[in-house]
Parts: sequence; C-alpha cells; structure tokens
Amino acid sequence: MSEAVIEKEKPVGEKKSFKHFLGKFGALIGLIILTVVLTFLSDKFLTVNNLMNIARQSSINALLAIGMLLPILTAGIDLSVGSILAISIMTMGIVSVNMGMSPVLGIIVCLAVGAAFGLLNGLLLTKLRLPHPFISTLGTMNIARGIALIITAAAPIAGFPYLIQFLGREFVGPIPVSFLLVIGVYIVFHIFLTRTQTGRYIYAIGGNKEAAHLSGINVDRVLIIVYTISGLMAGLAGLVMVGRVNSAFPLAGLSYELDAIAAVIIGGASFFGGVGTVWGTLIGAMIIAVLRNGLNLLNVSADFQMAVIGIVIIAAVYVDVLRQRNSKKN
Amino acid sequence: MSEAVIEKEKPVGEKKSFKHFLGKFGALIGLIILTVVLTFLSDKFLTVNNLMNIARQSSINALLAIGMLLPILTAGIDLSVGSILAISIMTMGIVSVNMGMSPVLGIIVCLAVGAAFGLLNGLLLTKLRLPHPFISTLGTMNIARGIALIITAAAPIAGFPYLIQFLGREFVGPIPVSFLLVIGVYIVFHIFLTRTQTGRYIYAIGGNKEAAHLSGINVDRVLIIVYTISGLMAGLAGLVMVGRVNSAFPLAGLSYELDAIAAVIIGGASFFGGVGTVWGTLIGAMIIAVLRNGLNLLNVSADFQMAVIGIVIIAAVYVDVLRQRNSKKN
Amino acid sequence: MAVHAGSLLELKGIKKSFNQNHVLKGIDLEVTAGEVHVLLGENGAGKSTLIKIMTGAYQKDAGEVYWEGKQVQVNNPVDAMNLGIATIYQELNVIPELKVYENIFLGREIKKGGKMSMIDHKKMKKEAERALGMLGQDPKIADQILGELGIGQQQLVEIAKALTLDAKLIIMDEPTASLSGSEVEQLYDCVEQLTERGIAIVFISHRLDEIRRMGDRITVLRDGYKIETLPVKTTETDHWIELMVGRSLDEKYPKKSFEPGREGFRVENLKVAGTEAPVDFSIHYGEIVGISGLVGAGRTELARAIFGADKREHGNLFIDGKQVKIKSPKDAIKAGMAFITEDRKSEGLLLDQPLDFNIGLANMKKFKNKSNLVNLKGIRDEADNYVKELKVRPSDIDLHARKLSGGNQQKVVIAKWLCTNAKVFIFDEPTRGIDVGAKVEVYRLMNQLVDNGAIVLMISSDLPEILGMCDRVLVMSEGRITADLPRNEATQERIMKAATGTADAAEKPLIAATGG
Amino acid sequence: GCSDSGEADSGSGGNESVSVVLKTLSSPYWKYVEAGALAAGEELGVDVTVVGPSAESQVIEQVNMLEDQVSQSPGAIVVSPSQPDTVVPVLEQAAQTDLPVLLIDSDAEFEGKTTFIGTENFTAGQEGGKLLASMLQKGDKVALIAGALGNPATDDRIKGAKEALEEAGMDVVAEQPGDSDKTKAMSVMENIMEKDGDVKGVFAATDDMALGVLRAVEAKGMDTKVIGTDGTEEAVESILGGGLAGTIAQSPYNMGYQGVENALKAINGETVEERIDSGIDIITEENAQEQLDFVKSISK
Ligand SMILES: Nc1ncnc2c1ncn2[C@@H]1O[C@H](COP(=O)(O)OP(=O)(O)OP(=O)(O)O)[C@@H](O)[C@H]1O
Ligand SMILES: Nc1ncnc2c1ncn2[C@@H]1O[C@H](COP(=O)(O)OP(=O)(O)OP(=O)(O)O)[C@@H](O)[C@H]1O
Ligand SMILES: [Mg+2]
Ligand SMILES: [Mg+2]
Repeated sequence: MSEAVIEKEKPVGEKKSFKHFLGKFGALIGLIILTVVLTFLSDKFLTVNNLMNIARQSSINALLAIGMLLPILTAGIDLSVGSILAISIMTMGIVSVNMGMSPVLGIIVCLAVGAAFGLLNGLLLTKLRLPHPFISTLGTMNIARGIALIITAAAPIAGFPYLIQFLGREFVGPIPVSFLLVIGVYIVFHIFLTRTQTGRYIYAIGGNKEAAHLSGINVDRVLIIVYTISGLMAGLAGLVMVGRVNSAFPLAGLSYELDAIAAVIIGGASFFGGVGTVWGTLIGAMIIAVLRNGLNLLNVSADFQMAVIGIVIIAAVYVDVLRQRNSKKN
Repeated sequence: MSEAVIEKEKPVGEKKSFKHFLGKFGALIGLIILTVVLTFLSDKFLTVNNLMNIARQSSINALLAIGMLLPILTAGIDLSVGSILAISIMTMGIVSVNMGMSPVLGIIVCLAVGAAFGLLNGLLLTKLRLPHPFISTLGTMNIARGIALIITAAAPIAGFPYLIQFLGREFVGPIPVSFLLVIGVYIVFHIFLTRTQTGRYIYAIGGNKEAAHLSGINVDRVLIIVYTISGLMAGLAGLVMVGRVNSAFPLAGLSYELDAIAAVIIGGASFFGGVGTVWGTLIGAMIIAVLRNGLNLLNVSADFQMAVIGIVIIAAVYVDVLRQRNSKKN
Repeated sequence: MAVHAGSLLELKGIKKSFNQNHVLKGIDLEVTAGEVHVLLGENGAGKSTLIKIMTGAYQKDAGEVYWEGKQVQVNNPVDAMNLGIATIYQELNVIPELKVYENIFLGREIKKGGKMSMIDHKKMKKEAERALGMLGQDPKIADQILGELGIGQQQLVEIAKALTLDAKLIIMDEPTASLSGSEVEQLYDCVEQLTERGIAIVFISHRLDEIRRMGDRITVLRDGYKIETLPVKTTETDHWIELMVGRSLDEKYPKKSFEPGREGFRVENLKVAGTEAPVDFSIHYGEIVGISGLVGAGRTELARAIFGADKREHGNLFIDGKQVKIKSPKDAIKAGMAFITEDRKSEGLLLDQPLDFNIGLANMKKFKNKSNLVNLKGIRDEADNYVKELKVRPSDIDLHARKLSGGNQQKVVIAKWLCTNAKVFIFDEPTRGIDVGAKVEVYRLMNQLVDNGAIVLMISSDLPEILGMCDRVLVMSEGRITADLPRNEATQERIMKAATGTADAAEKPLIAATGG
Repeated sequence: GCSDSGEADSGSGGNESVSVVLKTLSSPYWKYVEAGALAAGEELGVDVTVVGPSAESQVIEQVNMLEDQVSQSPGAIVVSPSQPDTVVPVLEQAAQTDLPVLLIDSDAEFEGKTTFIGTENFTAGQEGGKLLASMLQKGDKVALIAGALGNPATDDRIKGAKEALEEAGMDVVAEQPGDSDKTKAMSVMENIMEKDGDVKGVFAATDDMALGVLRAVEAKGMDTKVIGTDGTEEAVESILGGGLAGTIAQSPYNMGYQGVENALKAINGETVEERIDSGIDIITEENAQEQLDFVKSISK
C-alpha cells in the first residue's frame, strides 16, 4: 500500500534526472546553500565581477585538487604538491628570468620538473615498495621544498615574461584564462578517468588492488602515472600562480596540500579509494574558494574566519551525508 | 639443498629472539643506523647531555604520536592534534595566569579541554556519520585554532606557575621529567592496547569494521574513546610544551600533526588500520628527534635540513621494507 | 537428531526490501530446539537477508520475532548474542590482523577478573585450542595471525568462534562452501554433539548431499516467499530442487564427454616458493581436469603461481606446446589464461563498482574504439549479455557488486573471465556458494568451453562435483601432487587417501628436501 | 662534557664563536640578517654559525635549535625569538654559564640579556601607517593585510599601522589575513576591492603581501597606494618602477652585523649598551635606488 503511495509522489523525467545529478554531485547542495547564504549576507557577492574573482582565486587549488584526485582514487595521497609547485616555479624562474632563456623553455621546464618530482613519488612508492604514499610524498615534500630554497637562496624571482604570465593573468572577455584552463583540464580529466583504460584502472586499483592485479592490471605502472600526473598538475598550478602574482618564491604553495585534499574529499571522494569524480572535486574547490571570498567580503576577522571555515567544511560534508541517507530511505 | 644451508646458519635461542624483536620493531634498525652515523659525524652527539636534549625534544611529538596511533590503528587520522594542543594551553593560560586560579585547576582544564575537543571529533565522526575522520578533524583543526586565537586576541601568555611548568622543565638527576612521563605514558598505552578489551577492539575495528560490528563490538563507542584519548594526549603534550618554554601562544603546535603521523608510520603502523605498536611509535618519534638534533649539531642549514629529513624519512621506512622482505624470504 | 518439541525461534511475516528490491515478502519460520533447520533457496532468494534479520545485522521492515515464545526486538548483533544466537556469516567476518584465538573470542574476551580488568590471553588461547581441536585442526594455529591462513582455515576459525559461544541457536550461512571433505566431516560431528545438547542449528548450504546428511527440516524460499517447510528424511532431493527453482532439474552433473585431443597446456617442473617439490602436469584438449585436496593443500598457491600472481622459484609453462613466459597476471591474460579466484570479495570483485565495470575489467582492451577511448556502451552490452546468460539476479548491471548475494557475486566473477575469451581457464572453487541451478549452468559452461577448444582446470573442495565433472583428477597434499586419477579410477576413497597423505606419502617430503 | 669544551674554546682565544639563531632562514628578510651576521664574522674574525627553522611558525623547533646551539658552548648567543617568551627558559639556563645572550629584531623579557638590537615592530608599523596617511586625504578608506594571525611580529606591525592610520583620521575598512603569502594576499585584496571599490591605501605587514596586493590593485587599474614592510629587493625594485608607494625597512643587515659585533664585545668583557637601535629606513621613490644598491650588495 505504502509503496503505491510512494510511486505516485514520484514524477519521472526531469525531476528524477536532477535528483540523479544531485546524487552524483552531492556537495553541490552544500555549494548552493553557501551561495544563497552569502548572497543574502552581502550584496557584493553575486556580481559578475565577484564571481570572476572567485573563478580566478579557485584556479590554483582546483588544479592541485584535480591532480590530488588521482592518488586519492587509488586510496593514496600526495602531500608533496605544494612543494612541487614551489620547485617547479623556482626552476622556471631560474631558467627564464635569471638565465634569460625563452619563456617557452621556462614553461616546459616548470611542467617537466613538476612531472619529474611526481614520477619520483611514483617510483619511490612502487619500486621501493614503501607501505603508503604518505611516506614517499612526505619525503618528497621536504626534499622539493629544501631544494627550492637551496637553489634560490630563499630569494624570490620576479619579472617573468608575458607568455609565462599569460595563463594566470589574462582574461577572455570577463572570464579569467586561468578558469578556462581549469574547465579545460577538468574536461580532459573527466574523459581520462571515465573513458580511457588507464583512467578506469585507477578506479579499479582504488577499489581492490589485489583484484586489479589479478585482472591483469600493471598496478605499479598505473600508480607511477598517477603520481606523475599529480606532480604535473602541481607544476601547472605553479605556472598559474606565477602569472597571477608575477613572481616565484620558494615558500609558495606551503600547506596547499590540505586545501587540495579538502576539495577532493568535500567533493565526495573516499580516502579508501575507488570513489570520487572530477566534477565533485571541482565543486569541492569552489566551496573552499566561495567560502574564503565570502568571509573577506564580510570582513570577518581572521580568527573567526578559521573557526567558520572549520564549521563549513564539516557542514558541507554533512549535508551530503544527510542527502545520501535520505535517498537510501526512499 | 639451499634450505639445509640456511638451516645451519640459524642458531636458535638468543639470535632468534633478537630477530623476533627486530621483526616487531623494524624501524629500530633505522634508528640504530642513524645513531651510528651521527656519532661518527659529530663528537657532541653521543654525550649524556645531548641524549637528554633529544629525550626532552622528542617528548612533545612522542605524546602526540602515541595519541595519533589510536586513530591510525582504526584506519582513521587526527589532523587536529596541533590545534587542540593550542586551545588546551591557551585556556590553561587564561585560567591560571590571566585569572590567577590554582595551577592544579589549570592542569585539569588543559587536559579536559584537550579531551573535550577529542570527544567532539569522535562525536562528529560517529553521530554525524561523516565519511572519514579527515573531514571531522580538519574541521576541528580550524575551529580549535580559531577559538584559541579569539579567546586570547592572538596574544601569548607567559609566566606560568611552577607546578604547571614542572613536567616540561624539571629533571630527575640528568633525566628530564618529560621523558619519564613519555615512558610512563607509553607503558600505559602498551598495556591498554594489548591487554584491555577496548584496546583489542581498536585493532579489530581497524582490521575489519564490519566484522567488529557483527561481533557485537560497539564501534562508535570505541571510536569516540579513540579520538577523546588522542585529544587528551594533545592536551598533555601542550602541558609539557608550556613547561618547556614557560609560555603559551595560539599558534603553538602548528602542523605538528605531520610529525606525529610520520612518527606513527615510520614506527610501522599502517594507514589501513589494524597494524601498529606502541614501541614502534616511540622509535618513530625518536628517529625524527634524533635526526633534527643531529642536523642541528652539524649546523646543517635549514634548507638542507629539509631535504635531508625528507630523504631520511624515506630511508627509515625503506630499511624496514627491506627487512620485512628478507624475513619473508627466509 | 530427533526433532525436539517447543519452538525456540519463531518468525512471522518478515518483510524486507532494499530500495525497490523486495527481497522478503512475508516469511514465516519456526526453529525448534535441537533441530538442524535448513534454509534452501536459489542465489538471491533472501536466505542471508533473513538470517541477518535474526541476528540484528539488518532491521526488518515488518513482521514479528519470538524467542522462546516471547516477542523480542533484535536491534543489533549484541541483542542477538544476548539471546543466545551465534552466527557464522556467509562472507568471512574476521579480523585478518588479529590472532586466531583473538578472533575466536572477539566481542566477548575472557578477562582475569571483573568487568574492567585485563584480558586473559592465556586462557583464551587454551580455550581456542580446544575448540580448534574439536574441528580436527592443529591447535597450534590458535596463536597464528589469522590473515596468514588460507580461506578454508579462516572459515574453520569462524566455526570455532560459534562453537565457543554458549549459544542456544547457531546460524551457519554456508559454512562448508570453502571446506573440503574431511573438514566437513568434522563439522558433522560437531553439529551432532551440539544438537544432542539441545542446541538448534539454522543451516544454509547449496550442497544437497550435506543437507541430506545433516538436516532435520528444510524451509524452501523462493521469490521472497516461504514455499514450504518439509522434513528431510521423508522427501526426495529432486522434490527440494523443484520447490526451490520452480521446475525440475534433469541432471546435477551434465557431464559431456569429448574426444580427447592433443596436449594443450603443460606445467613443467614448477616450484612454488616455500614448497618442497616441483609440480608437473598437463591437460589435453577435450578434458576437464580437477584438482582435489584438503584445505591448505596448496592448490590455490599452485594456481596463483601458474598465473604469475605469486613468485615461483622455477618452472615452465606451455600452451599448445609453445613455452609462454608468465611473470605477472598481465602476461598470463595475454597468453590466453583466465583465473577465477577463490575469494570473490578480496581477489575477485570491485565491490563498490557496478557490474559492468567488474565484468569488463580483465579485458578492457577489447572495448577500445578507434580514438583509443573505452567504449562504455560496448562494455555495458557485453556485461548485460553475461548477466542474462548466467542469470545474475537482480540483472541490473548498474548495481554495485556489494549489493548482490554471495552466489550472484560469484557469477559476476565468472562473467569477468568469460569476457576475456581466454584459452586456458583455471577455476578455483568455481561453484562456491552458488545454487544447484546455477551450478548446472557453470558446468554446462565448462562443457561449452571445452567444446569450443578451451582448456579447463578446476580446483574444487566439493568432491561430488570433482567426481561428477572431471575427466581426470589430480590430488594435492602438502604442495605436491600425490595422485593423478583418470575418471574411471577416481573414487572418493582413493582421492581421500591421496589427499590425507598415507604413510609413504609422509616420508616423501624429507626425501625431496634432501634430494633437491 | 660540553662545558669543558666550551672552556677549551674560549681558552684558545682569537678565534671566538658566536651562534646566531634566527626565526627562519627561508625568507629574504632573514637572509639579510644572516648576511649581516656573516659579514661581521668575516670582518672581525669570529666564527659565526647562523641557524633557523624552516618557517617562522616552527617555534618549538627554534627552541630546540637554540638548545642544541647552547649545548655546543659557543662564546655568545644571538637570538631572534619567533615567540619571545618561549626562549626564556633556555636562555636562563644558558645565562647560568655566563654565556652572553643578545636579542635581535624581537625582544624578550629576559633579565640576563646583554642587549636588544633592533626596532620595535610596532614602531615599524606606525611609520608605515604615517607614511601611508601622508599620501592620502583625511577620511580615505584604507585596508590592512596581516600575516598569519598569532605571529607577533606581523601582528605588532598591523597594530602600529592601525593606530597611526586612525590617528591621522583614516577610515580602516578592512583588516584581513594574508598569511604572509603573496598569492593569498592578492586574493584577499581582490575581495576587499569588491566590497570597497574605493580603497585608497593599503598597509601590508610584509613586502611579499604588499606585492600581491599591488598586483590585484594594478589589475583593476586603480592607483591605490600600497605600503609594505621589510625592504626586500623585490619591493624596492617595485618602488623604483612606480609600483609600491613605499616600504618600511628595519635594517635587518644591521641587526645581524651589530648582533655579532656586540656579541664579540661581550665575550671580550667590553661594555655593551642595553638597547641598540638599528634604525628604521622609510623607503620611497626618492631613496629607493640607494637601498636597492645596498640590498644587492649584501645579497651576493
Ligand atoms: N545491502 C544490500 N543492499 C541492496 N540489496 C541487497 C543488499 N543485501 C542483499 N541485497 C539483495 O537482496 C537479495 C537477497 O540477498 P541474500 O544475500 O539474502 O541472498 P541469499 O539467498 O543469501 O543468496 P546466496 O545463496 O547467493 O547467498 C539479493 O537480490 C541482493 O541483491
Ligand atoms: N598469505 C599467506 N601467508 C602465509 N601462509 C599462507 C598464506 N596463504 C596461504 N597460506 C598457507 O599456505 C598453505 C596452502 O594454502 P592454499 O590456499 O594454497 O591451499 P588450498 O589447497 O587452496 O586450500 P584452501 O584454499 O581450501 O584453504 C596453507 O597452509 C595456508 O595456510
Ligand atoms: Mg547468502
Ligand atoms: Mg584454495
């Protein structure tokens, strides 16, 4: 009897597909709530200008987060992204400012150094058979930061050529290039993760490493790719950062890994691997950026900001938990 | 044939039990190697005075690490220990310095606040059913630090009464009281984890949460205890810190969670839960302290220190991996 | 095993659904003290769900539960334990990191004194040793880390766990699925002792011979309804099957004989790390070769070594007379091999991924389109076909593997490997936990594979299945092949003799060790 | 063990040793302090060791470093505490062995110290506030960008600046944390401008943050005046190029140099003034070139 009633209350079609959408990107509800609240609290919040600010401000973390998604999907973690960002931009600075070489070379060096350190993470994990990437990436985190400080004697490098600054600085109409880059990268990652063999293997490894191995997946190879890509993304995030502030400094990216991990987890990925989506991660990164922006607009004092950020992180995830619980009940 | 040879090389008794010992605390080899190397590099290293320095310097991290071991044993994590340390000591400062109340009350408040925030972590995790303690403790990390800053207007508090300073400051002969405290706490934890029901349940939950639940274990209750103890240990570590530096400041303990986690993992615990020992954790904490001390004695510059610490973390764990691989082959 | 009067547990009108899937639609069940009450039903019929409601692991949607005549609420596993219900769940519920004896006493540790006192490890170990002894196991394993045991031994530990509970009702959800003959015998003895003491057993199994031997009464479930409760003694097995699947089954072992062909697969001088002697055997086209043996005989280890999942010290593999180099499962799959693993949960499935992902996993290359992207639609279609062919239920490929019943999960693992179009199939306990109807499907499938020119090697602890389906039986004991019996010579006695290792077999390891 | 070797060291004469423990060595500012200390060591023939943790927030790590340096028995200790009170217990122990202790940059309430060399961060902030106010009209909107909350040095600068700005009748519309991070400061400034589009002036507690703020301001095409603190090479270059309006330099090089210089005096028993002002340089377009030349000369 009650079943029949339930059936009636559920019109199919549109509503269902929106529900399906929410089901996939649960954190979206959190983002929407946050947006609504901030729109009420500040009339400056929902302006094109401010939204573009948020888009730009979220881009560095969004790039780090999408890189971070891969290790987390394999039930791993990458603590070194902030440090890799730093070493990437410092070497780029040395090449294209201090040594005055071509900006294109600088960009290549930046990305290559990022990828190389990521590769190092992957090799340490798989070849040394370290028990967990926490160790290998904690090691690299220190090593990369140390080297970044050593090679520059802790001095910042400024005055980058326009080409290098382009990504982090320019606009297409009102839209920051860095945000377009983020969207592009996310689309590529979406295709990579859902449609390529390696992408699917990443989920498989996170779901059950042993089963993946026995199904003929070269687990080590996939893990190496995963960490290399994460490093590459750190390099790319660095490139955007340099464009944004027109300078590179060796302490850049300090503790950025926490924000990146938070974005991934708020976006619905699981630390136990195998679960998580590209778009969820984007929403996670947006939640963090919107929150920071809103607190600035409201001129909330620094100490309260911290506490509020803590509460919102928990609330955002809790909203998702509630949603899941409800959808299970139906 | 080869088996027979191997058999001959294996005298039973003493050697075997030492091997057994190493098998249990693999990181010990790393610690020994490190000690030998440093002894050669600096004649100041292996002096009573310096060893006592190390003992004292390791104590804060050792206390945080033993607290951290519990969440990690349950396949969780506690990112908030550094912030909980801060809020514990700031409230203690307000009570026994600013308000001039009794030091005993201050100590009680310090430990109680630590435990209370740990309890909050546990409740958030279990009652809100947050998917992973990374979220709840990341939230608390921000909340606790924010509150610590708010209630003190970011100002440090100095001039604590002797009783509060006692643990972190005094000596019994040449041995710092803080180190004796660490030993005592570790023994208690050892008994707790190996000999009490709740202790064993912590391992069981980390090994297979579902099976633990079906065996009638109140998983939520155990998790709440786990995070409460971790918070309590953060409060205790704070007490030691205040004694050491005779002051409390709201940024105390910043990023200490990383060192604590590193100690636990270097000590052989697994992020996937169910594996890890008290003594391994102690060795992990000692490795970190010895390394930092040694590098200071050698006047290695901060940037090189970073790089070296990164390498040693990886190496220490790798030594353990090698040992395990060898012991499996035999 | 007489049926004692007086109902111990009574269920009335139990309903349970998951989302839109109505699994139990009003089940009545009565268990009396001292009886062995069998639940029979196809995979996904709701047997495990029903017992999980009894034990408080799931909450019922409707219905009543009576215990010794009084209505009770069982809200969680602790409630059930307090009533006196002990349970062996279908999926292993053990803590691999803890020692065997700790697993046995998990949740009710023996303490030295009062409630707050320390655990008495010594006493627990002793008690555990006793319980293991009752099951004919080496008591010494009590002190081992559980995760180091094979899956069969782990299953025995679970049984020991239930035995040490002072229970009035013991629920066993397919306890014998990964046990072989002699362990099952031990279990029979135990059950007999228990029922004599008035303890009731609720027993689930897909092995009908076992039910015949042990059961007192059977309750058959189908499509969420209770069909009938009937006595074991006075009814025919075929009748049970008919009630269960809704139609009669022609033969339980649809063995087809083929013309034996040339040698297709050969293992030469293969030595698994840690074992004493190398292994040699070969398989010809047109035959199904079985490997029998006791739990822990090393059959799985051998299969894993062949498949490149574990390191081997030495050994050569030949397919169609050509040597193949296999260093990893990847190599093995490339060479045309498939390995249906024994533990579906830990080695077979991505539990939190949908069925199509699971089924396409081992052969994703096949689904790549021109632009090198994975053709998701292709995988879906193919998965859909297998799900229908193997009658996986529910046949929804978007469902996560975790949500399927044990038997249906097993079918998904089989589908994954069929999808690879391999030439050499190694089945490790392929019918573990699947119902009679589905078993027949699997056997037919093996026939079909052989017919299509594939090589089939089947490891099984189910002796009737080995006898019923294999053209040749290899028997393993302590890592060595102790017998190679053609179909007409393979009898239960000869296999058991070779498996338990008679006196002369026991001497061999020493000779092999010094001679090697 | 270690007090013996200490005597042996001082007994040998001539080649004295001074340990310098800084807040960190990972930023240009502290590199200038290091450069000053090392230069003094070279010129005066003193063996100088400069150490510091990887970040200013590593407070206990700094205490550990101080402890490790003290246990090596140098001739004197020069220290710049991240959290002033935290070093007192170690210094008290050191003072028992008559080890001269000099504080630079940040003072601590420690009885036995030989001297404090530096300028108050509060004063530096005040100067910055005054400088900014001098460029604006009464009632103009200004914003403050702080470091990580709880960092005494940046907190004090902000307090000083705020006081000076309010005294001069400015309207402080925002006070937000930039965590001493250029990128974060830039984001914060973008958001502040969204709220108050007509901010006329900004004081940032470090030059790094000031440069981030400037970047945000320039992107909007505004001519908001931005004042930093520290006097780093990058900031001075920006001033020369018409970017930053000015910066407050606390003479880090002098602190380092004078720290070692006076430590040597203390070792040799000469009297040292209790309080030495290392001076504040207010750098604007006029004197920027001078400062740049100087900074360049020391960072080599
Ligand atoms: N947690 C769950 N969520 C959703 N559906 C479930 C869940 N558990 C079981 N089911 C569904 O309930 C039905 C009955 O499953 P159950 O495990 O009780 O079957 P079973 O009779 O024990 O089968 P088997 O013989 O294969 O073990 C199946 O269709 C299964 O898909
Ligand atoms: N991971 C492991 N670590 C240590 N010993 C193991 C491990 N896996 C299996 N063994 C042991 O190796 C021996 C052979 O196990 P294997 O699984 O190959 O046997 P089997 O014949 O397949 O039996 P079953 O699978 O029914 O238990 C057993 O004694 C088992 O206890
Ligand atoms: Mg079942
Ligand atoms: Mg097996």
